[in-house]
Amino acid sequence: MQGGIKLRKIGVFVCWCGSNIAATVDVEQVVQEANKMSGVAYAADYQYMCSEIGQNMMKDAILKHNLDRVVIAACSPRMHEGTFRRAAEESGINPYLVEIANIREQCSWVHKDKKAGTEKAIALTRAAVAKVTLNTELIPGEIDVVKKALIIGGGIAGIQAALDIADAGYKVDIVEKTPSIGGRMAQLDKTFPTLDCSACILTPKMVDAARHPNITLHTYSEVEKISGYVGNFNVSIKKKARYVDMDKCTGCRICTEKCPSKKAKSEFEEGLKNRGAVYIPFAQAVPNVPVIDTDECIKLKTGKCGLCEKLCPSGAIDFNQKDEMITEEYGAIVVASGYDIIDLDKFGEYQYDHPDVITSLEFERITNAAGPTNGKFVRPSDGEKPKKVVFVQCVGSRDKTERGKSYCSKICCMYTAKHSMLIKEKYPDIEAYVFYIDVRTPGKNFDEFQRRAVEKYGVQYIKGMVGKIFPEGKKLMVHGVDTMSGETLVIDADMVVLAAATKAKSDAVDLKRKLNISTDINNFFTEAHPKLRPVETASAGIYLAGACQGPKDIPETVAQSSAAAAKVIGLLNKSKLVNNPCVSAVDESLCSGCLACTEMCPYDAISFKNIEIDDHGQKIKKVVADVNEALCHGCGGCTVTCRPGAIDLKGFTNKQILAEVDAICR
Amino acid sequence: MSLDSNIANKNEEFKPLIVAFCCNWCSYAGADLAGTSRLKYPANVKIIRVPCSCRVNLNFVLRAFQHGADGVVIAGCHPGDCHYSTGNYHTRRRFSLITNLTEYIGIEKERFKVDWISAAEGNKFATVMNDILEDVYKLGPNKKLRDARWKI
Amino acid sequence: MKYSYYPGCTLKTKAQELEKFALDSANELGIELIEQKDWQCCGAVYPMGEDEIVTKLSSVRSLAAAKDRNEKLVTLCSACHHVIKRVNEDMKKKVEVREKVNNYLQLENDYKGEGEVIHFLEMMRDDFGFEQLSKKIKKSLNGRKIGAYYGCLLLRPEKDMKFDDSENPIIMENFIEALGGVAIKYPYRTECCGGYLVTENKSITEEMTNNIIRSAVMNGIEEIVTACPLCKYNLENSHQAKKNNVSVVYFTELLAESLNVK
Amino acid sequence: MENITKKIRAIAKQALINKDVDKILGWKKGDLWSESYPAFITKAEEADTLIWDLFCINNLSKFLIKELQKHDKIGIFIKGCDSTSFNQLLKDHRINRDDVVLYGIPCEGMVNPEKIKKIMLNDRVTGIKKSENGFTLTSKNKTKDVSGEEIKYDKCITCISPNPVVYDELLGDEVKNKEREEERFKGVEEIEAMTPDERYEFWKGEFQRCIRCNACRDICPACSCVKCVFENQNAEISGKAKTEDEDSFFHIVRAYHVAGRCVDCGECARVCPAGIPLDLLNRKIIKDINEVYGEFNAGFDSITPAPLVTFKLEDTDTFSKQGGK
Amino acid sequence: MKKMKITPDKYENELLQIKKISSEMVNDCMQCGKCTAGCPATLEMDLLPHQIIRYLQLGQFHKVIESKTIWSCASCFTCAARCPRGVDLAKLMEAIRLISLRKKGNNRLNVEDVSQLMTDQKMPQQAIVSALRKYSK
Repeated sequence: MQGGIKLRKIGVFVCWCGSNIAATVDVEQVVQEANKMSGVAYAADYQYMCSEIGQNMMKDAILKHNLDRVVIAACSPRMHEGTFRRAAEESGINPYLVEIANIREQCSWVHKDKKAGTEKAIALTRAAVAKVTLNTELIPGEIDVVKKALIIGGGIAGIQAALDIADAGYKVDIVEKTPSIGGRMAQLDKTFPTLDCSACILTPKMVDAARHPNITLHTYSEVEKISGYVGNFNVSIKKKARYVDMDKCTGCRICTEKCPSKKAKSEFEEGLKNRGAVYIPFAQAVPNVPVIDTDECIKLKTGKCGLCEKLCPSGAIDFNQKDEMITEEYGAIVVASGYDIIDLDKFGEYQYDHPDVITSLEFERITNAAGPTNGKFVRPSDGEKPKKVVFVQCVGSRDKTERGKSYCSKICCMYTAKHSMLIKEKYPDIEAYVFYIDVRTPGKNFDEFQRRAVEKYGVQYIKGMVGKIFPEGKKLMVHGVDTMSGETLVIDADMVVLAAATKAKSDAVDLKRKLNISTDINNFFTEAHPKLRPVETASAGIYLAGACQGPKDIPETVAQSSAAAAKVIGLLNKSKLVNNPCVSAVDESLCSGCLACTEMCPYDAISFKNIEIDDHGQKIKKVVADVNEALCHGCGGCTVTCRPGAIDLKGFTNKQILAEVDAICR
Repeated sequence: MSLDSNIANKNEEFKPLIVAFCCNWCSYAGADLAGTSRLKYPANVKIIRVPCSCRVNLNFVLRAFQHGADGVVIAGCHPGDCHYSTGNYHTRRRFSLITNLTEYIGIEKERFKVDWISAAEGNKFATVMNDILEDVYKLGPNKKLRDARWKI
Repeated sequence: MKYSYYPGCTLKTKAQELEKFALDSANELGIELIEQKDWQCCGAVYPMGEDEIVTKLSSVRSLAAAKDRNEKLVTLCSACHHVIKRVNEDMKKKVEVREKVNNYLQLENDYKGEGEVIHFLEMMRDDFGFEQLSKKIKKSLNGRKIGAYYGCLLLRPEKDMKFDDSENPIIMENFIEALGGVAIKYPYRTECCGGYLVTENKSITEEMTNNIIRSAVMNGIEEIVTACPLCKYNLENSHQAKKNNVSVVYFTELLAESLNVK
Repeated sequence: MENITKKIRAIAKQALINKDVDKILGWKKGDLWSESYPAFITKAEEADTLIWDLFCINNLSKFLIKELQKHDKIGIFIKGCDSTSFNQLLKDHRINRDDVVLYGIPCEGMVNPEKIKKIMLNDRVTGIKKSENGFTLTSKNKTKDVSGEEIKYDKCITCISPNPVVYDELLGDEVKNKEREEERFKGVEEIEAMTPDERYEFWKGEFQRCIRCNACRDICPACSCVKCVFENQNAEISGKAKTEDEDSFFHIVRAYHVAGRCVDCGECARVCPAGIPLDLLNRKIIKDINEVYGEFNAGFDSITPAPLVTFKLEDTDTFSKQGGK
Repeated sequence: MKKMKITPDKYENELLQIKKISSEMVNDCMQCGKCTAGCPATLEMDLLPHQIIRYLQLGQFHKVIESKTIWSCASCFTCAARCPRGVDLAKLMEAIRLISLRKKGNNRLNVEDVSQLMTDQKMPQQAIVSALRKYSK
């Protein structure tokens, strides 16, 4: 089958991975068999090939037996392909002359029977040898990097990342869907575990972001379309019509006060308060410029009114504004789109439709000095101060059923402790009860914080759940259980606070499609590696920050944002990027110019060109396909549309794959 | 769940060979996950890594059957999740026709499966593999399209 | 509109009014409810044991019979509805049950859960329409304060019964309003009345029913409607009901009343 | 038909005289009354050899590829199936529309000499005439009336494009020749009805007779590669051994390579010396495309993208029970 | 209080049977107590619903089979409807009852006692049939 190929000098290195492989695979036998394979000049095994020693052993062998190709039979190439390619390169072999046989994840770990396992390991090694025999040296091409980053989402995650990148001297654009940056954190009252005021630490950052010469804010805007590739993303951004001229507006707020339409529920106040059709979401909003809500504005709906236009001293109101589409080039993208909380209408037993049953986020607003109650802690129903407040944790969290989310929302234990303490701090006479399944407080000073609620403030923690809440007159009869004492109990509460589960943004899937990155079953974006590449996505040049990747508290979010920023800076810092050399190539002598490949290519990486070829003395003009290596991502789809096999994928050629098939079928 | 045991007593001499073409980003990762979570599936399954399910050429499949495969699986990302954004949509069309064509030629559909396995679906990977083996055991060794000369 | 109709044991004896009012009203509304030939008792409680087959046969017979006439199967009694509905779900979802049952029954063609069983209320809501119903009213309940009592069997488990939101249902309330009554929601309307526990230990059911009635009374309810003979029995016997003379009637009685066929 | 023949000759003459074209592709009479061959003429005086009769079965379009390498402008007479072929070649960028002048001829279907032989066994037919409801076959000593269906090519009986879909000039009036279009997939359905093993045995039997002469490939307007993959050593699939698997391999791949491109002109099956019903493979794929991805007729135009280079997000599939996701 | 002895395999068969009859996994339960909190019939239970599962998790089958709880369960499915782990406690209760009832002479209600139940003129058939199904085999 390897007709015409001059004999290679292939080295095969089989890894024990301690007992991970060796327990199910007879490593020595694999080595023996490898030695018999055609082209193999040297074979050896070692406990940990990925270790320093292991790699050196390989390098030495390469030099000693002047090997020209290498096969590593070890863990998944997704683990250490890079490692071994580098090692090979260091000993003078083109990194693409290395192949990995995956005999751990796809062999030793999934099989029990040693005999079968060994046979399979040999087959996989044979396949890798057959493939590497046909490998050719590949030299990556180079791409320029646009020295500018895009941040999707203007919450604390986005702001932090933007500031870090901007401080490093690179241009950054923040695209924020809502009229102001600030995100969830702006809604919070105090922050754990220090109880310092959220606004006090966030607003300065918001202002910095707005003032920073390297940062451009696109608020009330959304990412429409993303094309291109690492270093050269092409993004179209839709700037929704504000109907207020950003440059003219002085933020005097006359319009927002005088607007006659007051029906709309304030998103920022979690619906606890109404806002005008023209509004600024909250006092410290950045930019401090109102927007007009098209669904609410009387002028835009009926053509009448236009009061704001008349009143505006700077003539900033402009009803003729239209949505605007801009396109920008970016070298890197950070996704920081944040999270939501689940809606509770499926949890009827908690009576969320009762005004005095609120979510923790609503609680944040109610205790907030700038909130709908001006910081007075009162019941939404009658404005009276509650005497007994019951907190229920894990409402929808750790819930495997279709009602909830199977994961732990992570922040609830801490903010519930915070809430109970805030109450006790202000009004020691209020009784606070917390129903919990487990209290989870890993993190610096976290457990101390939660214990303080119990020990210092006497918050009553009850290990158990609430079965149902029975509204009775002004009271909320909370039927629960204390699993510790094994007693059922009823609390006649005045207010109930539900720690609703966090969830991925509803448009996460949409965004994932645009960015062409992946999400997990809960629609949180997935990182490239759970431990080793926590802020990268599988798509080069796209990074993750904050709760869009999974539930996170503020410290973690900020940490991840700075990490993502560091990655971006590292990327933008490069003068050129090397691209994946495993791209498609056209054999012009075979190409018939049917150009089917150009039609299927997902990246429009294939175009055509006219060439003249010499066919037995006579010049023949013809059209052939032409691959742009910078655009080609190497999916290989074109190779299948090509009937004569004129277009082939480097690193995964038809020959190589057929060779693998043959080897496996032996 | 593992078939190892009941396969053993199903058929001693017949050791079926399943060739699985897995896309690097979802299904191959899914196979790795099956490994890291120590799920069991028979060793008869051998995986070939391709960048995308749309890289899989009809020729590869036919060659596998020619040279001794009793079953072939092509696994890619779920439609909509392709790492190359639209690659697997093409896989879906191509192999809708191809599986029908090979069936029309007489290759049982049970022997030739296409499925979507995400990087998170280690379980599904194991199940798909165990299922096709189950079916192939029922069908017995594949003699169709077999290259009589292909022996070691 | 034409349906197969499954009465159940109690409707032929202690709860005849539940049936009578239903059939008269249906007749008035031009709905044809054809009682199934030789139906058998559903067994009153759904056999939860995975290995119980025989106790599911009678339900399947009725389901299959209705399917063969390709009519929906309509029930009145909550218990019957609960049992037949869940057995039907088993026949759809559980291969083992399906095979065993069919082996027993040897119907000419196997039953695979293709049939549909709906409760009289669902029929009114989904097929006839409460909108439509309200137009047909001759004698409105004008403003009577009525509390719906659902009990367990119609609602839970939601994924099988698919009757309404099991924590916060509204079908009966809508029904009452359609008849011109004022439907009052009270938190205990989905709580259990104790059911068959009454035969084992009256004190438990007493406590359970008292909670329910108290809650209803507290919300200014004068009469309670239900779809279940056992619920009716338990509620009526509760000390609270007697004390506050709260009447408990079948929902069909209200219907008949407002259609003037009572 | 005679008048069409007259027109053909007139047109050809003029075109060559006026140097509108350098060459004309048409048909001329063969040695037998029941044979007509492709004719390539460059001189006006040759024009009178051109004919149009019941035996102009050859699909001329594919000749354009080679001819256009030698000549700048070519005139060609095309039937319905030739015209769809022409469009397919355009779509594959194998020819240039501007280099060709198309003279379209509506076609009522061609006659299959084999069928005639069968009907009038050992009684040499000397001629055929159209009669009001069919044809009249004449031999030395007798005549026989037959229906069109009895003697036309099967592929013509179920033809879906009797009239040219693209032309510069149309000779004669459009015809309705949709005798039994609905039966187009009958053969396919018969095979689908078999068990897998029966199907395999059937095709094995057919493929065994293949002598790998490549006639099917050479005639096919969808098989227009400069160098076929089976000639491409590098592809490593160019096994030519006379074995069951190699034959099947060739025919499956051939069928798939014309998937979404086959105009169903049926020439492959007609020219196969071994009489392998290749069109049953092509038509299976056409049938599946129509059923799964919506009606598509290759060659009806030259722009609609082929089903296999496009997709819809909501596409279903044929391999998973749910169909799709 | 006596110390509890944990002997996992002691009631292996019974536990297996429970699993077979109910097809529920006791280890899915994370002891949040929601079943108990919502149970309307705890009044005369000696073990609370979540404790039933807990004892099953600990293999203490005897404690469960002897408890009054299983006979105080009204099969109202409230627990099952609200369990965040999707455990159907009602089914588990049923399984335990069945194991008890299927032992010879373990009927709690015998057909002869029915007449005495019927003395209450209003008592609906439904109640009798249910009781027979629940308390006898």
